[in-house]
Amino acid sequence: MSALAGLTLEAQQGGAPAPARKGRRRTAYLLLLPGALWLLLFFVVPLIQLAATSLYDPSGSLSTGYQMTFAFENYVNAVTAYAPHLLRSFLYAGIATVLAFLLGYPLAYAMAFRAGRWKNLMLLLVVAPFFTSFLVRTLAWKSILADNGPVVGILQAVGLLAPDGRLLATSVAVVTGLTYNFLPFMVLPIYASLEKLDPKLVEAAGDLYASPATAFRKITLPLSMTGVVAGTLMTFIPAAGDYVNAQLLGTPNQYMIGNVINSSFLVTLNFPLAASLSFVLMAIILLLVLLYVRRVGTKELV
Amino acid sequence: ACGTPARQGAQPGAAAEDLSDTEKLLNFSNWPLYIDYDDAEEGRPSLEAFEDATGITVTYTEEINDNAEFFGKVQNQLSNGQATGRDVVILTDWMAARLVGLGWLQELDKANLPNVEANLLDNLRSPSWDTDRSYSVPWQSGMTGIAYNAAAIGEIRSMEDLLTKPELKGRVTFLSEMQDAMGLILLNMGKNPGDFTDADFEAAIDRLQGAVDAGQIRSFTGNDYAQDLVQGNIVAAMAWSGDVIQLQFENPDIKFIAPEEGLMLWSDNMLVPTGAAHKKNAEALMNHYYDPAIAAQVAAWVNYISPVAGAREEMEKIDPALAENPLIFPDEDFLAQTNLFKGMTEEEERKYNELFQQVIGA
Amino acid sequence: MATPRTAPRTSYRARRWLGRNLVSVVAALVLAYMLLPNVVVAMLSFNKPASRLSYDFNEFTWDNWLNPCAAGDMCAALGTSFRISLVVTVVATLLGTLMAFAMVRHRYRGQSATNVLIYLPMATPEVVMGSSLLTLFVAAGTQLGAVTVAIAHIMFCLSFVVVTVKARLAGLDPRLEQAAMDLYANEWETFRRITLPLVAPGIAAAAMLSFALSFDDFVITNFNSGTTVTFPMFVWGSAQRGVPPQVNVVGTAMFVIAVAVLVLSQLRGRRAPRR
Amino acid sequence: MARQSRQERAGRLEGDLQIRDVTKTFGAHTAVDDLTVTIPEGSFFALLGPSGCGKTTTLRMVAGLEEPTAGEIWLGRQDVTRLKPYRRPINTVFQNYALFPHLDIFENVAFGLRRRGIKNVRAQVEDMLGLVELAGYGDRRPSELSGGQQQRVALARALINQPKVLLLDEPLGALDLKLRRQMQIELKRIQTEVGLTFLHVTHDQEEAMTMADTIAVMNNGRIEQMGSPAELYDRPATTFVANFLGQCNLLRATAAPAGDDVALTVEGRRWAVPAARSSAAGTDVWVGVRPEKLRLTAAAGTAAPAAGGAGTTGSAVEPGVPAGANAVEGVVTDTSYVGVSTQYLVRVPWGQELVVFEQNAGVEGPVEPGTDVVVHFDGGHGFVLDAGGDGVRGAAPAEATVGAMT
Amino acid sequence: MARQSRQERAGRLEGDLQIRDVTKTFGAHTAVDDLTVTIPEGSFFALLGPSGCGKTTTLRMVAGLEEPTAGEIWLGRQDVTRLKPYRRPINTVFQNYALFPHLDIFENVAFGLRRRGIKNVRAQVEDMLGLVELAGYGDRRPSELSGGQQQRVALARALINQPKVLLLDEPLGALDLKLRRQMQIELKRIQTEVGLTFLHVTHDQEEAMTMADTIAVMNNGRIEQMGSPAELYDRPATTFVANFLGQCNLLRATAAPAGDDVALTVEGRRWAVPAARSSAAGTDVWVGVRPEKLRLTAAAGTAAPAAGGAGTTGSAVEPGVPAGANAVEGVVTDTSYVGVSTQYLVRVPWGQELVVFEQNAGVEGPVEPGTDVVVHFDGGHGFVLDAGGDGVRGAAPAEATVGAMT
Ligand SMILES: Nc1ncnc2c1ncn2[C@@H]1O[C@H](COP(=O)(O)OP(=O)(O)OP(=O)(O)O)[C@@H](O)[C@H]1O
Ligand SMILES: Nc1ncnc2c1ncn2[C@@H]1O[C@H](COP(=O)(O)OP(=O)(O)OP(=O)(O)O)[C@@H](O)[C@H]1O
Ligand SMILES: NCCCCNCCCN
Ligand SMILES: [Mg+2]
Ligand SMILES: [Mg+2]
Repeated sequence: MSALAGLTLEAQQGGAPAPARKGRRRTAYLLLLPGALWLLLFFVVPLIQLAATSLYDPSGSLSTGYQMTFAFENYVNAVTAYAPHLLRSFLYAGIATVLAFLLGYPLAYAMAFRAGRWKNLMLLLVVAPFFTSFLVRTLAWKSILADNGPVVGILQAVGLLAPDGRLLATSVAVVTGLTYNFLPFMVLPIYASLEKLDPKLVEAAGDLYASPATAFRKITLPLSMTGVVAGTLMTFIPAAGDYVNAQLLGTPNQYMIGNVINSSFLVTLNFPLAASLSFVLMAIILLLVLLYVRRVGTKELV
Repeated sequence: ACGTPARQGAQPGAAAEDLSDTEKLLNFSNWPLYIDYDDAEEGRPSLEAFEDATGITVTYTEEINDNAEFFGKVQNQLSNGQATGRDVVILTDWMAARLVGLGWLQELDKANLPNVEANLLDNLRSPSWDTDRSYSVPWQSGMTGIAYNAAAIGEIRSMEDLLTKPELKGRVTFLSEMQDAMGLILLNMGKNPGDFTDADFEAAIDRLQGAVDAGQIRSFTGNDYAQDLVQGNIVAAMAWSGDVIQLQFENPDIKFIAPEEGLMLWSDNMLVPTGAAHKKNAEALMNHYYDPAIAAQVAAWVNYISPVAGAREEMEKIDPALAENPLIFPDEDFLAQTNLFKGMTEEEERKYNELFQQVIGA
Repeated sequence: MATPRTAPRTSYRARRWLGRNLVSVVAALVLAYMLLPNVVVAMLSFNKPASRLSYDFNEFTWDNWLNPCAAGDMCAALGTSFRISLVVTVVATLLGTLMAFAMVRHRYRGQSATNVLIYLPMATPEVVMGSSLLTLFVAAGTQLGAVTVAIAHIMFCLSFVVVTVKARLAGLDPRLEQAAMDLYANEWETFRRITLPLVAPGIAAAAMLSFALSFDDFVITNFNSGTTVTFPMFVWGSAQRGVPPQVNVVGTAMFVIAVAVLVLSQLRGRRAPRR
Repeated sequence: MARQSRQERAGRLEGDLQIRDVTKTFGAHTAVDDLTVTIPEGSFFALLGPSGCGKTTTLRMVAGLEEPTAGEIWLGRQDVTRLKPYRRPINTVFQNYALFPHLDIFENVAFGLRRRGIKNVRAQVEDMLGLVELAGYGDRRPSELSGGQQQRVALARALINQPKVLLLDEPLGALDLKLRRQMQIELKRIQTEVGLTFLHVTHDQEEAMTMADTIAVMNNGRIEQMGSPAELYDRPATTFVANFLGQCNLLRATAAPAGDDVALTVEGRRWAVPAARSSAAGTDVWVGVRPEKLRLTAAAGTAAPAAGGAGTTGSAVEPGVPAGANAVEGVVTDTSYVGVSTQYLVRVPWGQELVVFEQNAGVEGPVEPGTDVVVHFDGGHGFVLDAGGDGVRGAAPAEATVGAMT
Repeated sequence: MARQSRQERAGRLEGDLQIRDVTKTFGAHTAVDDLTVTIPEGSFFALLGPSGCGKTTTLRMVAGLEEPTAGEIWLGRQDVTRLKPYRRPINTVFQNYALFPHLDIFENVAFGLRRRGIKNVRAQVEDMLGLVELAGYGDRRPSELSGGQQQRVALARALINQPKVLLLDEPLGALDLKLRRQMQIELKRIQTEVGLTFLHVTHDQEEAMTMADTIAVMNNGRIEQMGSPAELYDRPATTFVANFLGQCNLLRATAAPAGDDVALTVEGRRWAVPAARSSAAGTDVWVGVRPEKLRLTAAAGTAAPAAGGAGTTGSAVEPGVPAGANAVEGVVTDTSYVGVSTQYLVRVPWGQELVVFEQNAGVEGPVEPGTDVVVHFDGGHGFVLDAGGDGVRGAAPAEATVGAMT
């Protein structure tokens, strides 16, 4: 199960590969072949196809077909028409990521250093909800946050919410849902990196006149940074592309770019628009990730 | 990849091999709240009657929530000439027209539809997109208006209320179907949904955008507004007539009104998509539902306008009060205040949909 | 004199206790947040709803647990999901494990390209993956259905498997394998008796993860399922017309089963040393 | 009032580290058991003992990383028992160093200064790196240094804070033998140079003996004996100390007072040890003698020459055995050459094997196994302990038979 | 033809392990450099050398885990150079043991037998566990054993296969001093009992000396010297060996032949060493002498008595210095007591410090630092090496000055 905790992080460990023997290289390719082929065929090729689609004539339709016209203006049109959705996606994803970090770090920390024999149980409880369909859980949020549900009632009673205020169908609900949905992906890598941290280092910092807060800031946090980076990426990326939370817990004013891509593909059948928005989304994500990773200085990851 | 070819079916009406004679099966996709349903028995009496009479087993799926959404779901198979797994689907006129145009429907054998031939109301016999009803048989007609929860909000009378009333802010849903939503807004702006200009439409879009931006509208829904209305998450909704009358059984405070500005009228059709392997069984089903007694039975539950002549007479036997309900059996005067959305060219349809889409953001 | 002194002392003690246990308290709250929906789902699984459209707790009943398949096609969808997830788990675990072995144990040209190939899918939003695959299937004229869903799931599970197994493998001391060779085990025996058992927990974790990801996937499935209805698709569809309470039975049962399986494997692992 | 008297007591001991009646229990287990010890300012104090005896726990309490269950810890006039670690003028060199892997060497060393808000640290850090002979290594990461170098960084990182007390928890445990000996010299040099109090934990007795002014041998959470290395080695107070500190031959004997001596009967042989070197009260005793204090002489009637540099002149029963020496005859069962010296095992008539070291100072060849010899030693080198109760303690478990270890 | 002659050569050496002209390069780095050595059947052969000198690489080639870049490895009459590891009658005890964590002790030990298809393993495994004193531990997991016990399992796991050659790669490196000494005895006992060829890698010179019949000192992929422990210690062939194996005082001198002796001039002092103990051809030489071979005598005019057990009778220039001894005056700068012996540093007039060991055999107190003394030794204990070229090698880096290490 700790292997599961390491699931999102690890990779950078590498470990010195055994020296190549004759013929081993061929074995390597044989081992790689099926998986790599699968990814090439069903991930890379589709992306290329999608790239092509993004340049189709925007006036194409089912009955007329879609012509490749290298319509780069699709990108311009998509961005201008859906800039608010793009912005909102990254805003919500950003807030959700920060919240998930603020919530996830203490949980991961407690699991790594405070849980003692409860450690495995806690890990279990973080992982187990994966098995209850996230749609079911998100629908549960819908009823938890419902206008005449318990949370709203309590908040109204204590005056934190206006008598006619509500949670469902607000940004708060959407961000709550996003945070909730991706929290495990934040907790697990941070936990994995904290697990590896030698508590002696924190003691050493205390011994060298660092107060607990300073020791955390100077030692614990920097040393768990690989986990934090992995966790934030594992939260931010899917959150930025998500549409289910906005759709179930929000209103059109909360819709994110994922909603647009989804409905362009599946409802309005505007494939060029959907494709170009997909690429804009990916490009921005990659850009942000690169900036972030460079800023935080964890080169190993990307 | 140099583009994707047009998806028009090679020969309109191309039929799959009909397995009806050997497989007594039928896959029937419908909207929620669109067939008689006995809560106590947890069964659908009219459908059971059909199964008993024909020995055909019906797989009934309430999977259609919105025309466009459903189309999006099946268009891949249809455009590739593949079976969708559905033998009968129920879609609204304009969507049925699109399918006819694409050649994705199977031509019906009139010989198998004596009841339809006999009982189909005259005014429905020859729509512009399927002039001799070769591909479609009406299921029900209905109206788009306003539903609200009278216990939660004072009286609602108009689209104006829906668009602007502060008490409704964030507690009202609109329909995600462009014809429904824009039709009512055009009416609200004094335009005729059956005949308007691009400028009219754009003005209406702006009005809608304003309401969205103000946070007035909670969401754009398909048939799923019903749930939110019953659960109390919303207090008013753009809604379809029959649904609301059914919801009243759950909650008597829920009311359907014709907005002061007018109602939209539409009808839904039974269609057999290409690739469906049980056309003859489908035709048997269509014929079954054109038995006036069955039609009345359905109408008594769903409260939509039945396209079957003689249903009203049968209804008298079931529930005389319903036979007088103008939402189920509208008279000429009532129909006069209803409106049809105009038939659009493909070009117009794309343009209006795109504008609408940008407002609803999905 | 004693009274005014004890009062601040208690509050000091309380503050001190809180200061020491703040992290644990916060962690407990966060855990509660993470489990709250599951609690609601579990409660609703015992609900007899007032009507088809209602989702509020109305009346306690065992019915949903006794008749889990009474809810339309839910059980069929569940079966479809299980079948797909099992296939996905087997194929993705197999292919991913092979890749992980190649990447950790071998040197070859194009290592960084392989790495990108592994990480990029994890950095791609699901809508993009789902839609691009759909574009491909449409262009290729592939019939959408369980097969295309499985293809898609295997694709995105692969990366997770590779990363998980790689971690385990990288932590494996190569000397153990050398020791086995030294002790007369040939390559195959070394793999079977040493490498595989030692990497097995990683592979098991990867398989479990694949199953969970596949079973739970909605977005990518929604794009590529055609008329096939998986459990999440069923939930999504039924969400539009009233979720049958049996859905909550399934959600709760899956949670309980997962916990039970994990607890059992833990206990077994702990007992294993004694032969 | 109680407070007053405590401060008075403390007043007498400027800068000394005092551990007073300290007990530490973990659950049911008592790791440190009512320990009281004063470590004089400026001394090099070694804490020696088997694994698990409570050394680390003691150090951690001094550092403030663990709170005593009972008792107090004073530093000079200050009770530091409940002071947070970061408020104590005490620093620690951790086993395995605990260097911060994400900071370079410079920042590792500067860490403590920065925490205390000291601004211009460069010069001080450079000086300190010079002291530990790592000038120029400032911008490396810990992982880029060898074990010995890391060790010195850990030392520098602690020393730079000029603590009153430096705690060293097996700082050399992870180094290999050669490097370890070298670091010992280094450490001792630095201690002499900076003159602060070192409290050094080790389980390597040779290390403790070469480096410390005072050694305390701990066992089961208590101190068995404390004193200078020579005192402990020459006059161990218990069999545990005798065996733990170096090797030792222990023989069962009956004792009787005889003037300035204690007369001993060892399997019928009459031996004597000065009464001053006996701590036994009863008649049942252990006679102890270190292997290097034993001499080998060829047995009468054997042609083999006396081995070792112990060529003595004097009359004796056996030729070559000095008069008055405690002697026993035996046969050499094993001879092993270790360069500096040769180690012999000699089986005496009652089956026990004695260990004898002979420094390889002469050119004579080693005594071959099988040679009959007389083993003898000057009574002034022996010591006598009570044999009441617990038998022989402190020998390594697998050889917990009475007697010799190689 | 070449094959024929090779087989002939092999025929002469039944069961010996021969490494012939073996070279191993990793990229540009030569780890093992044209190594040739024959390890006689049944011997205990130790490979000694600093870290990175190629010991492990050599072992791995013998085990078949690495393929030589050039050269051959023969086992008796068989060329095993390209044989897979699992086809060689050779087993390895790995550093850190490499026990299979998922198998219990029994299965770990039985592993090799099972792989060779042997059916009834129980009795054999039980026997072997008995031999390493682990009877009854069969159903534990490796993680449930202590370091020393794990070590013995690793040994049992290899031994049970009755290999022709057992390779041991620093098998004791991870153990603490006490346990290590104990395991050394154990290992030696087992080797004597089972009588097979042990090829033992270590960087602990004391370990190599106590255990091995033959020691090869490796440096930079080559063997510097090979011989019995006594030979290597007494007559090192290079300064590297002199310094690597134990401690050594090396003094610069000019040499001239003088009959059976070599006449040496050390900073003006006239010394002599038997010609047989010189390997120097030129006049520029090193004179080497081990610390335990040096004697301290109080300088003329000083009251301090001679220290150590070196009480000699004989006329000399200085009182107490034997005639003909090589002597130099100096002053004691450091005295350290290590129990068994006392180590002195003596600074001689030209500044070099000599190390002197005196076994603490007598009751005389140690010579205090500051005392003027004469250091002297018998010429027969010295040795002379060529000083051409490379200076002093083999001393630990931080002390690479000529002379003493403590
Ligand atoms: N946090 C703890 N919880 C429970 N028991 C502990 C704890 N710390 C130490 N102990 C126990 O206290 C005893 C003393 O431990 P300590 O670490 O002080 O030994 P040590 O003398 O340093 O041994 P070593 O030489 O192996 O480092 C041991 O039995 C140990 O198991
Ligand atoms: N697989 C390898 N690739 C590259 N260089 C290697 C490899 N294995 C060993 N070397 C290099 O070869 C040299 C000899 O290594 P080897 O492991 O034989 O040393 P060693 O004598 O066993 O040292 P130690 O005492 O530290 O174990 C070293 O410089 C090492 O860095
Ligand atoms: N509950 C049945 C609703 C049927 C709605 N049909 C679509 C109407 C589109 N204007
Ligand atoms: Mg310790
Ligand atoms: Mg090595």
